[in-house]
Amino acid sequence: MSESTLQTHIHISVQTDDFDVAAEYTQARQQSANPGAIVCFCGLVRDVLAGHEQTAAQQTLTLEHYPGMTEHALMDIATQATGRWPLHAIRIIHRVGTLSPAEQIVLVVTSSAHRSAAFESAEFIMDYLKTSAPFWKKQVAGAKSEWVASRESDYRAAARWSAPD
Amino acid sequence: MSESTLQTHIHISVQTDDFDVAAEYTQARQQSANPGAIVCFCGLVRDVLAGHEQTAAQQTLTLEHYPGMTEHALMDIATQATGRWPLHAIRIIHRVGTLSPAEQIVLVVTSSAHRSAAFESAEFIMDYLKTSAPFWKKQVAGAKSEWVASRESDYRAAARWSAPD
Amino acid sequence: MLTIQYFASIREALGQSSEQLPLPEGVSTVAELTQHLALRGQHWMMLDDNTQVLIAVNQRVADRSAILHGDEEVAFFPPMTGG
Amino acid sequence: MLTIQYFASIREALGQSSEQLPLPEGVSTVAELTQHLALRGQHWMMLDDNTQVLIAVNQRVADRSAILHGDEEVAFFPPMTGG
Repeated sequence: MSESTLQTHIHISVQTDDFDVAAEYTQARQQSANPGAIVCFCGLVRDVLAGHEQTAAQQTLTLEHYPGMTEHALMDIATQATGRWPLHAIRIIHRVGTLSPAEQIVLVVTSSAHRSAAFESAEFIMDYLKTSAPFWKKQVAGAKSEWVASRESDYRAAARWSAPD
Repeated sequence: MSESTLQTHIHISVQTDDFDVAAEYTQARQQSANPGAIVCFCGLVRDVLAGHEQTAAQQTLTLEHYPGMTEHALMDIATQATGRWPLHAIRIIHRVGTLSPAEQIVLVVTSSAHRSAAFESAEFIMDYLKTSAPFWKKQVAGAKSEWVASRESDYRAAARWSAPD
Repeated sequence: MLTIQYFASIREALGQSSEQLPLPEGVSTVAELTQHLALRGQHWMMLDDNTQVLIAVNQRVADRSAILHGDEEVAFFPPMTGG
Repeated sequence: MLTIQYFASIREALGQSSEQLPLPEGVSTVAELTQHLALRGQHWMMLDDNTQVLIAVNQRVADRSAILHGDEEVAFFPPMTGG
């Protein structure tokens, strides 16, 4: 299959349930005709209060999203990635609801003939997802709760993909 | 745990057996205190003759290495990565022997508090591994066999990590 | 009828997640809509803050200059923090 | 005694994977060793080709100027192609 006729298998899911990295990797591998490289990125809930008074057990992260828009936004990001890199498969899973420290939040899997395409597209998808998919995080520790502030570094990370090389 | 006292769990293996991405991901996750990001890179045998006369079934890839030096070289690469990024775990598995198209060849798993560190260190390890770990590939198709030539692009990829930003 | 949705910290500050609203007189852009909503006082004025409040029209991120005809879904939310 | 190892295309071209060799007279660097081996003729001359043949001394990549005392493990191989 030449890369000009490459069809990219795209899978998007927003779900409360946990996901299985192995199953997603296997799916991406099976959907890819002759892949040379597969990258999986998994984001996990960090214990931001580690070492503070609150213990990890009391701390949770709640993820809110904008149903309807979220899927469109993730599909937009995946479609942009297919325009930039020759990809066989893209899988994006993002959890919503209440999560505990060390739980899996987000998974991105990309497969390509070339390792640089697999690496770059996964990083691109994560950078764009952070700043343009409608998810919001709230940190809850005991009686206190706080919306997570957006980070300047995430905007810089996303911006570099539109800067000329 | 502050990053200045971060201990990185390093696992290196050169083996003929296939590996289990899920098991390696799980190990890296368990060895990481409070990780925020885990990246898995898997390289697979490409069917370079796809569409040509030889069918995939007749085609194999043989990987030769330099026992003794290989493990040192991989450990050197992993150690360099720990000096550049705050990493919780690094797992590098490279297969040797005879492989068929679509089989897994190499796995790199990195975990860190930060996604950019996990992405960059995995890409760094792969770029260095390609050009400085003593592995050699031979493509065998029916009666014909040919040593794979090193690629200028791999040297450029490795060189960018030593260039000033 | 406009459908207006509020998310995350905006939703909490306003104590409201959504509402239906006929297009107010004199309102034909998102900017004019937020000026109209700001008349409700206090927390509602924050919708005018371009840096703290992002906007989507029909589930796509939009500018404050986006035209409203009266049948759109308009959403207000803080900068995204997923991933 | 030097232990000399040959890998991949070098091993195949020379028809040999390793050998033991007392440090030849007048040889004190890798460059001098390859000149000595080149005297065997034909394929052996390729060991002198700096761009096609890489070198390791005691399992570390080394320059042709690396000093040999006579008890080293010296390896010759083409550019790596793993991963």
